[in-house]
Amino acid sequence: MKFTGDIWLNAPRAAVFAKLRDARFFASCVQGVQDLNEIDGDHYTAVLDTKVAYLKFKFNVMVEVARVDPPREIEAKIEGTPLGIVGRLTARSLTRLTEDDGATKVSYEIDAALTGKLGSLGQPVLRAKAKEMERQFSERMRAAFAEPKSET
Amino acid sequence: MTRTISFSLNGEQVSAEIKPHHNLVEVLQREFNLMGARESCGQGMCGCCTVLVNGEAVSGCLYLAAFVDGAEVKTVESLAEARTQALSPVQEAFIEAGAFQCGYCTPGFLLMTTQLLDRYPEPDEDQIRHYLSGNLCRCGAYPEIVDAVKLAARKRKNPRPA
Amino acid sequence: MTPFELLEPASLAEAIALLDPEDSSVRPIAGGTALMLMMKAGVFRPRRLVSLRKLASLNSGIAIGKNGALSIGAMTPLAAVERSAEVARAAPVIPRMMRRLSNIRVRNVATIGGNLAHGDPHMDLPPVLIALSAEVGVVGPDGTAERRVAIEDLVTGYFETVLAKNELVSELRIPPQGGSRAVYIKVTTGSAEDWPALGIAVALEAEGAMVKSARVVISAATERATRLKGVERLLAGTSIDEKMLARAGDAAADEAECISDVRGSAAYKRELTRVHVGRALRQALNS
Amino acid sequence: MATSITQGGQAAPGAKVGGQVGRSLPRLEARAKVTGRAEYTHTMRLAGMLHAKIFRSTVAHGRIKSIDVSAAAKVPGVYRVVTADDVRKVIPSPYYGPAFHDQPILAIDKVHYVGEPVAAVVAADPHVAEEAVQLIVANYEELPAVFDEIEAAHNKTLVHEELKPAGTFADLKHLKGRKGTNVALDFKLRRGDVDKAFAEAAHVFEHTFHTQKVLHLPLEPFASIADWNESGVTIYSATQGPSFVRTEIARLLGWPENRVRIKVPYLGGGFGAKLYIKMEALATALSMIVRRSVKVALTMEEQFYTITRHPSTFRIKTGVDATGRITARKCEVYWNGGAYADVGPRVAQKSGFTASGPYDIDNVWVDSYALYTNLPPAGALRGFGIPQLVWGYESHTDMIARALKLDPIEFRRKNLLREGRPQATGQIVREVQLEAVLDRVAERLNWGKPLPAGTGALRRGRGVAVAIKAVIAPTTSVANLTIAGDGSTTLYCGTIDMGQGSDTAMAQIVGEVLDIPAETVRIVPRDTDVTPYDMGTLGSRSLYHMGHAVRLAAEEARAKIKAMAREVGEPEGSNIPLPDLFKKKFGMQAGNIVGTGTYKPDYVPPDPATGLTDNVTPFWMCAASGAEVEVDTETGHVRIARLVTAVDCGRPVNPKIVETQISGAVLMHLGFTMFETMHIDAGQVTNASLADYKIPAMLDVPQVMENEAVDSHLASGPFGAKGVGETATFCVSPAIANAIEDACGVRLTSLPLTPEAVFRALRVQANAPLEDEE
Repeated sequence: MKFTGDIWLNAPRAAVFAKLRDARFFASCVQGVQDLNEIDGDHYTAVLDTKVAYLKFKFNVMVEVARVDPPREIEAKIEGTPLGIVGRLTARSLTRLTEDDGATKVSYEIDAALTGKLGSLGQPVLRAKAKEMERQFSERMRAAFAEPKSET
Repeated sequence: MTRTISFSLNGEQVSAEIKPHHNLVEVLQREFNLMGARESCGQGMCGCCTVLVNGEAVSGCLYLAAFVDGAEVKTVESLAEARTQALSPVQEAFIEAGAFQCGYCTPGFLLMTTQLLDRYPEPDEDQIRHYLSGNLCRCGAYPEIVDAVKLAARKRKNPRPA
Repeated sequence: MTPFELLEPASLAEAIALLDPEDSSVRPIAGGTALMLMMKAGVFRPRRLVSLRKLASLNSGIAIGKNGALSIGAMTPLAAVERSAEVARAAPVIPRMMRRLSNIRVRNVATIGGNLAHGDPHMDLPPVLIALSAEVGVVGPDGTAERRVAIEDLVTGYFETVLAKNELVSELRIPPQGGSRAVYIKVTTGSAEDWPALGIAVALEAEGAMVKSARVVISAATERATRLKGVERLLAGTSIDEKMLARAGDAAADEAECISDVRGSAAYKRELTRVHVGRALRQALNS
Repeated sequence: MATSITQGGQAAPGAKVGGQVGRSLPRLEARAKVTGRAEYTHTMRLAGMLHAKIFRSTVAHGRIKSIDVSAAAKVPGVYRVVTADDVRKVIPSPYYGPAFHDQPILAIDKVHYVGEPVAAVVAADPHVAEEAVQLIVANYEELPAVFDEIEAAHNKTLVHEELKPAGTFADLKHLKGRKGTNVALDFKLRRGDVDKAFAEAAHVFEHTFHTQKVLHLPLEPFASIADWNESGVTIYSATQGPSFVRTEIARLLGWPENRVRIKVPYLGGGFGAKLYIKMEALATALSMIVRRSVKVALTMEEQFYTITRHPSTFRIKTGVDATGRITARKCEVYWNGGAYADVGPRVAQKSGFTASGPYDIDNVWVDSYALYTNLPPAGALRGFGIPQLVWGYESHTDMIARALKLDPIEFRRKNLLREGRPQATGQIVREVQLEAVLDRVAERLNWGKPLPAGTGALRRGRGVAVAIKAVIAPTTSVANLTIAGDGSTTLYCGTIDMGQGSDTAMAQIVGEVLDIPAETVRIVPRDTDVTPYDMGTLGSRSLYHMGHAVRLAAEEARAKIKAMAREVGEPEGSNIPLPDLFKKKFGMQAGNIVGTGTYKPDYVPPDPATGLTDNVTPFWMCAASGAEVEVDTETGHVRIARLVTAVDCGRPVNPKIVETQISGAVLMHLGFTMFETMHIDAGQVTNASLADYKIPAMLDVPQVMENEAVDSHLASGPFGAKGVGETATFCVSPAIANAIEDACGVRLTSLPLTPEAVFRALRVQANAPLEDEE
């Protein structure tokens, strides 16, 4: 499953980059993240609690910041093990920041794969879920950088 | 959380100790040694686990055993005449038409065909195909099954003198 | 499947009291065909299931009102709806559609209320009911007060509905159809008995080729059954000819938010939509 | 009711003596199957038996860092949680496989595909075992994975660090200990000089074809029950090859074969899935560990992680001279074998013999590679690779005919192998009715008359295909037969009746030899303590190989009857009823006559360098199919209006069963042709259920289906018969693809022929390719 998108933020690139590197801020933009725990500057664990209707999925998540090229790119590896169901979520994300006229475009590419019981459960369902999370993420990001006079 | 259910099974009043998460097929197999209804796809798609509950065909693998409490349950084992074990016209027709190979799906097809003929004694090809479209046969005996249904309809119409 | 508590209350109030507005591991169970799949796959591990089978008030059967409106009790099995003479008279599209809805065993067990409350986008029933402007009655903890929800507003996403965890569908109501003609096209891309890759339901009120009003619904290819309102507006008050059918198909293809899955890519489903909206309209017009 | 039975007293009223071969006798086990009483392993239970559920890998390729079973072990009711470490304590070298000893009972150190068994939970209640499995946590260090067969052939990503041939097959010996490769077999065939012939050809055509990953999907999923103790092990199993299972389990345990007993009830379908070791080794290991009988019964979903058909890539190049004769053909075939070789190397080799098709071609080059990838393993599926090859060469052949504006049937006829001509391997072709099957299909399709092209968006077309297969050789079958003092006859043979009707056919052969009604012959349930060796029920070999063994056993018994009659002083030609004969000999109803038969056909292994031999197979199978289709050019949907198949199965022993074998094989392959496909994402099968992996059902059966066995008699066959289980599978896919091109001008080179694939091709043809979204 591939997800790509752009988020425009009304802030200079360096500021956006700094925020994105702040794990607590980043986690606060992702729906359902709990118990964020920093192992070192590049490794984090967390619990991701998500649900589709009455179906609940809880993942132990491990995030590794694989490559950082400030203030242009962040590459991360995410691995999740669901609790109580055999499966595995693996994802690689590449975030690129470009600045244009004082605003910053955050372009992301996420390549995610689900294996085990989850993988055969219905990709469309989880894709729909991921899209919802993606929407929320960009909303929260925009909210964080929103200026009194917001963009259209 | 064990509970006792009582129901009529192939004409006999029975009861069983079950748990709420047990499905009908496993209870028929475990408690009553009836193996004719068998789980294959586990999703109600294949029909191998067909059982009649209160005269309606259901997928036993998707049916909570708790729900047959007080009901009338029939399995493929009831099709042959109880005393003489004489085969029903549908069973005979399946044999004569060569309407099965490995036989795993056969009990489901037999029960569905019996239902079909109870409802439509002289079904046309389209009715047969639609009625049986939810039963799968990986051996691909479908053409022979259609023949068998037609043959069974004739047999039921003109029963052999005893 | 993992163990759970199964309760079989005899009254609606009792049933609703046993449901828990906060706990998604407590669910009502009707026929159970869809819920069993979730449980067997291990993605739903209920703590408690509340069976609705013994609730007389949801078992009101099928009735036709003086004005021709149909009401169907939530616990009515799909097969009973399929075989009902009243339904066949009031909305012949329903028994026609039912014939290819899942299989007979499922139709014997699955109920109208359960089917709608399950919120699976691949179901055949919701798009047809949306086209027929149907609604459900919903009962909740405040007892007698019943709220009404149009089928088109019921489902919000995959398995998600506007129902609270302690609300139940009590009844399906289909308004009198007048001169409206309805058609449902189920498109499968695997075997014939596959779930639909696309469902198109159309209800058309027309005099000759002149359309008074149209309801056009897409399902299965989209995240939920959705009215294509742009297409409906385009059709209203126009005279349908081949050109208009093509325009309607194009408009539908533009409007539909198709998604990819094992049954086909979004791009392909969009093209199927383009073709089948036209075909459904033509069928409705000629029926 | 009077019958003319002279031997035994069990004949059903009305049963006829004589003419047993050629009778459309209903299956002997029919009553058991229609009453629901037929026994299958999946529903079998032993007293005190435990159930095992499997924890499977979620990584396509990875090193196992840890497996935490503590939470699972704590679940009330869990008897034991088992990993490879436990297995190795009872079976030190727990690797199995028919071609390579590459597959561990539970993953050791590494996992090689998503779905591979890593641990097992044993409990009295299967629900408890299933729940506990969800609580096992494994950690992996992920390794690069390879999924595509072409990539696997050239890539540096290795599935196995070192190859471990089983030693059974001579042509794999050179791969022993080989490192740095994913190639599990490289079969070569070199005949004439293809390069020269291509240079001289008037036309050269080259195409590439693909087949997808599909599943056998027997409705009875895999199941085995093992009951082990120090003196021996009894395994009840849904297997097509009890003799192989016995040998392999004995090897794993370091025991003589006579301490291993395999019992096989009826099989709920097999189609090649239930061959070699499947659940038997795991069940045995678990039974050894917990010292109770243990059942391993898979769910439908788990079948998708166990054995599949090979996906393949087939590059084919053909030279044609100015007169329309094929002068050269070069075939490069890549078989995607998945993580464990299973019987893949045999599939690659045996199908390689006929990769160039049923044509008389002087210059042939075949390279056939069995490749390891990080996907669920692939094995034999009803056709042993032939349907994948026919898909390629018969699509290709049609494309050539179209390009040269030749009638597709005429072009084929002109090039067909004729009696007495050498096949690509060099073996002289005899007794194969290639022309007849093609002619019959052409006739049934009214080939001589034009087909109306259709109206509006609906376009009609028709196509044909023809194919050949060399039956699997050299293989051994043994049969025993006893006649009791009352004259009743019992047959002991290891052929597994998984629905193909072999019990009935074998009884007919016995009946034919002994002149008794086939329905009076009892076939003993398969039990390796009782039923003698048989290589396996596979590759359409049983009727020929076991059929001969049974014939020989019956003939020996017949000779002994005659000898006994002489011994007791009966005159020559005496018709003394058997019970009387026994009484005369033994003084009472006592004694036995025992006949035995062993059959193994001759075989000359192909030269390793050239693949040539003058005896590669005891007989050739052949078939042709024809399809008439209607394509909805607005949606890509294809309706099969007519599907015709003609096969050469020699003389049908049981015409009715032959007919059902043909139509069943056609319908199974209709699924593989039109829609069946395993969707895989990052190694994960994403449609591992019958909800999302659809197989043909009643409404998918073409309105008109015609099947026929052409007049044929195989002189070397038992009563003229050939095997027929696979024959009708060969040609379905290309016949339909050829018809689609005839209808609407688009050529599909990958299976399945889904509406979307047809639609996309139509759009490409219209110069408006469908753009993907997102």
